Amino acid sequence: MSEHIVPVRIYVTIFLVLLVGTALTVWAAFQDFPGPLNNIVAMSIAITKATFVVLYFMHVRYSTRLIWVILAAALFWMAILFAFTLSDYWTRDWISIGY
Amino acid sequence: MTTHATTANHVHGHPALQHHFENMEQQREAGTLGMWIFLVTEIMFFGGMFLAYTLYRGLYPAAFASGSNHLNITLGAVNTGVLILSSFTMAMAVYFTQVGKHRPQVFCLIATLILGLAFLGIKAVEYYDKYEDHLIPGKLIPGNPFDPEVAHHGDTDPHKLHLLENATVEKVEMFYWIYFAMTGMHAFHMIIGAGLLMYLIIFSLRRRFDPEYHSPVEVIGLYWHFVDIVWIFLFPLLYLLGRHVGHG
Amino acid sequence: MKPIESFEVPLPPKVNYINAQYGLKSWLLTKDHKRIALLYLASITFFFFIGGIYALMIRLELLTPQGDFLQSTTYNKVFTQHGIIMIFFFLIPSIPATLGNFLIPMMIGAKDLAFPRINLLSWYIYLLGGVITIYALLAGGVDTGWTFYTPFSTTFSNSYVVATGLGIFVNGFSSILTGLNFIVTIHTMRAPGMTWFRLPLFIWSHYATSMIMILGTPVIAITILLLAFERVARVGIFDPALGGDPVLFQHLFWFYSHPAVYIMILPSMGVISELIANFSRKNIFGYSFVAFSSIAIAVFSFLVWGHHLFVSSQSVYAGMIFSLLSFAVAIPSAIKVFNWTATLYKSSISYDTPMLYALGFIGLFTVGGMTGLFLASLAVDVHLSDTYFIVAHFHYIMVGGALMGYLGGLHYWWPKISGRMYPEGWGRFSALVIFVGFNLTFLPQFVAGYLGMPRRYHAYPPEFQVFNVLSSAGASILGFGMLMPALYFVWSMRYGRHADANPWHLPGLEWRTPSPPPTENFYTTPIVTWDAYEFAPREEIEVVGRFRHEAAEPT
Amino acid sequence: MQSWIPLVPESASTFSWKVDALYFYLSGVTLFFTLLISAVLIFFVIRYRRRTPYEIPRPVSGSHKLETLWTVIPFVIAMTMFGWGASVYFDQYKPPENAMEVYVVGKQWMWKLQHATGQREINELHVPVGRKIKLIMTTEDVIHDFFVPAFRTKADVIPGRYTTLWFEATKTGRYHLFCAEYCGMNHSGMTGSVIVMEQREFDNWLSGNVGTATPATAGQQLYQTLGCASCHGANGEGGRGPTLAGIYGNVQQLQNGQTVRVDEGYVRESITNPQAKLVVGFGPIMPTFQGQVSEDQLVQLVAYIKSLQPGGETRPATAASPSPTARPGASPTRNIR
Repeated sequence: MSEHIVPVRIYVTIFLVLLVGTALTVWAAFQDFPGPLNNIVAMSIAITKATFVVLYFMHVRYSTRLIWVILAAALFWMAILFAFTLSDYWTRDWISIGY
Repeated sequence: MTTHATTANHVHGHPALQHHFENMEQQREAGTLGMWIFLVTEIMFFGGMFLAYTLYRGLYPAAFASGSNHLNITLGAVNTGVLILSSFTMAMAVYFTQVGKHRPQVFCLIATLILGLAFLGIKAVEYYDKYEDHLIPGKLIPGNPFDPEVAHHGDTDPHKLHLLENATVEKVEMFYWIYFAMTGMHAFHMIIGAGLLMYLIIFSLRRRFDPEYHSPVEVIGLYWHFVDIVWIFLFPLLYLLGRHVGHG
Repeated sequence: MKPIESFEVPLPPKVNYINAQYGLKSWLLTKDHKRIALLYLASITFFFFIGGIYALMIRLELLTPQGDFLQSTTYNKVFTQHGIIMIFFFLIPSIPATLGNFLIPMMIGAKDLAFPRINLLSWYIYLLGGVITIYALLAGGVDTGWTFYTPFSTTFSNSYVVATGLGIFVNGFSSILTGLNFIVTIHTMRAPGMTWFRLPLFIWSHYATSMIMILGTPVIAITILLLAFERVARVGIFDPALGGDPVLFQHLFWFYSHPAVYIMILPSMGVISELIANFSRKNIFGYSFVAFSSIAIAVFSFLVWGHHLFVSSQSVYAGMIFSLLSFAVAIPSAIKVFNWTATLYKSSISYDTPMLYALGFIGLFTVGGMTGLFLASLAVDVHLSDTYFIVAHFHYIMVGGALMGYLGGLHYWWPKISGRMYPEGWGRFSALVIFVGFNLTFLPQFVAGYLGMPRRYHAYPPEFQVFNVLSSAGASILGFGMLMPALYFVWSMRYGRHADANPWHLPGLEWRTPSPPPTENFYTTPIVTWDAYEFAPREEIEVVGRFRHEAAEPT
Repeated sequence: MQSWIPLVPESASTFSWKVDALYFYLSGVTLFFTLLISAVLIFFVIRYRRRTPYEIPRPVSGSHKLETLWTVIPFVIAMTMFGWGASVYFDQYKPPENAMEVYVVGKQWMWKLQHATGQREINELHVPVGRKIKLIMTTEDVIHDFFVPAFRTKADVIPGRYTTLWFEATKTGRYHLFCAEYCGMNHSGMTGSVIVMEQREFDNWLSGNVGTATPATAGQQLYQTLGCASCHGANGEGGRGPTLAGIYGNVQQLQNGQTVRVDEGYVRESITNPQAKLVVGFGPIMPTFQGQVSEDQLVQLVAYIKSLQPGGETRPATAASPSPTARPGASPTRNIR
């Protein structure tokens, strides 16, 4: 399997997308969206930007399945770390064992 | 994925081929895979800090917003732009190596290095501002403990800490500790990245990389992009969330 | 059927990896995975005996209920340092960095690990971490327990917490680099024909171990780093006085440290799979189940850390989830034990030393694993946590499991590593002594634990003395048993009988090259046409007999 | 009852037999499988020993049927263990209503305990048999752990917050109290006794030991000294903070839209970190008392606020010690001992 050479056009596009994303997220930060929407918008933009970097700058789009698996594993383990730790904090108040 | 040439004869003995690999393809594959696995460890490393951030932001939202609002959003945004641009030049450096264009390759590497250093410079300015405002948490800097001046209602002095409702100075200190831990660790990775770029530039000037052998450029590129991604998350988490509360 | 001797391979070579180069420099700058394995072997043995001395001091102190042999501060340092040295500097690198380092490339038919320089670097990093830790111990020691619970470690301890933490932090990178190297090697360096399901189970278990090293170690690294900053700079993520939560530290600590138990036991399980199959000359029963159970253990091991926090004011509901998942992790372990046992059915079992260790392992690991269920069970764990039951349980896993596997593997591959045979009679005798001594040491502790004797106690109520005396008696037998292999291995390097390439008459790739192997392991890249543990010879196996003289043709 | 070498500690609480039963079940399963595996191993090792140096046994392929069998059976057994363990655990950790409360403050390396009726004890806890006892615990320094093997229960004591532990003793006697979480130099000296007495003896003991004010009374004095009443007046005077009379046990609406149940932990947090959860309608004006009041004093303030009835009356101290026969506070000068 020989490597895929990503055309310059794509790199430039991604670069511009990232800049626009940055501007967008700064703008969105000053808007008062209802509820937790501010956080959701900011995180969605960050995840989108990161996805573009990973897929194109880091060539994952053109990589073997193994790289996808490795990346998925890393995210999965991050999710474990977060979900299980936070599950403790979320449910501590459900039954008053103190605190 | 791992079907290699079956013979031990190296048909094309590239000078950069190490003795224990069968061919350049296997060597390149190993290098890339190795870097990806290293990046997994990096994700988990930062993961611990992101977890602490998430937890305490959930517990002390007002204090975190107060601390966040004190950060310099302009410098933060400019730095984000600088880092994205450096990521772009890094990607282009890989591209030019792949197609064998030597001069643009060197140029892109140098540009990446300069942008990386610019990022660190701006970061240093920000750190210095925090130092002036006595916002370095704990006794991280001996003799200059965390002791910001709290602004009273109506006071707009940007050097004073503007506490939102429900925020305490103590919890703002927690925000700044997490801020310094995360950005500090990120900056540390940038410094390592800058060192790696210098190595690339030197070897690139000696024309060590060509379309057949450019694993180092590619692999260090991956690392550089990863550091960029970390910042893509740090910027909104540290600088932006809670901004709307302060401005209403 | 032909006798296995027919695939007897090459004569002892004149040039092998040991005598290829001479001089200290040729060892300290080597990139040969086999030499690095020996460097590791020497260093972990050193740390093992330091940890062992601490263990003997603990057992001496606990002979009597009063704290009369050591002062309490000294005792606290002794058990802390016993834990830190044994866990971070012996058990975690033990099998992977020595046997794994030596054998993974040979078993998959590669010339070396994918990154030989990183391999050497990882040894130097290990050494640096070790030196920093030893410095901390000599400078005054550390008394936080190996668990470093906050806020004791951040605020209240007066010992060398930061230096020790730094040592462990540095050492962690050695572990990460080893794991990284193994994963890349197993993915990219397999010889032609060596498909995933032809891999020896030793490789599978090391792959699973490496996964844990990669995913877990960074978390302990950042945790220790934050802890050190907290102590030095008085900032507080974990300090309740500064708004932090000490239980967060426990979460982050056990996110790594529970899977770390599997870093210790999984490679040992790999060794045992090799021993059971090879010394009974039978292919392992349910190969794919044993292989995937390793991966399952690696994954599940990350889902259960909360069972260390059942009494730590963790949410009752989180406790239940963690308990449920902890029971789940028992299943793959049970699968392994049953498959090993089934492998022996209608086999041809030899009584060589490695097999004695393997049989001992199965028994002890069964006890260790089953007593783990007591601790996964919420209500019983409430009573048992922080008692000697815990101490007994994890020693059954770590000594009865990990160490038994390590010693068994060391005996098994010793001819390949050194080119000499160890004395078989002494080997069997020491295996027996270790087995008896071990059980005498730790069985009484289960009882003492359920009776309520808390761990990390320097003095204890007199009714527990009978168990502690038994335990200390066992420990002295165990210590004596451990000395024997150390002595006869060294002895055999000079005086042992020369081993031929395949002293046990086995089909694995590592036995199809001379003992000790040449620097690049094989004279030509082998082409694998057989499954792991394929004893009954198919015609392909005979190809191997010729491979020293001529390159095998691609199929 | 005790054999030469005891296998279980004394049983002295309502949990003891439950935990022991589960323990025996687990031990039985463990013994069964260990003996089974050992017996099979020994049998195979003898029966299939190598008889000639070059013999090669016939290879076998695995069996999915067997694999399924020995996956499912352990799984089922494990789930019974889980279910049983979880249900007992839930009992152990769910604090009961109407329990007699004792405040526990751990510090390196001693246990300080105080009864709701004011008696203080160090490293000893006297409790009546057959009554639910709830410990409200915290520590001044590091993490400790309150462990009574005879009761088969323990819980960590965490700085900066309250944890609770409850039990009901079933047998009189003197039982070990251990600190089970390593806490530094004299960890093994942080031990004591729990003394379970008949109710009448306990009442005698109580009456013989009154010397200090009840935590609630002490808390009341502290409340005055610290000037809390200027904002949190007993009947709403002051008005800058919520009225505290009758607040304990209620659910309060918070400014951020959430609600909170006023328990010991919340009262404590509101003293040490007043801005954390503000009741709706009140500004963030209360200063923190972190560092100004000790853990002991915090306990007293909490006890006082718990004792406040709507209308500003202090609940009588007997309310916290609900036994009809108890006569706490009676004859404070008489010492029967």
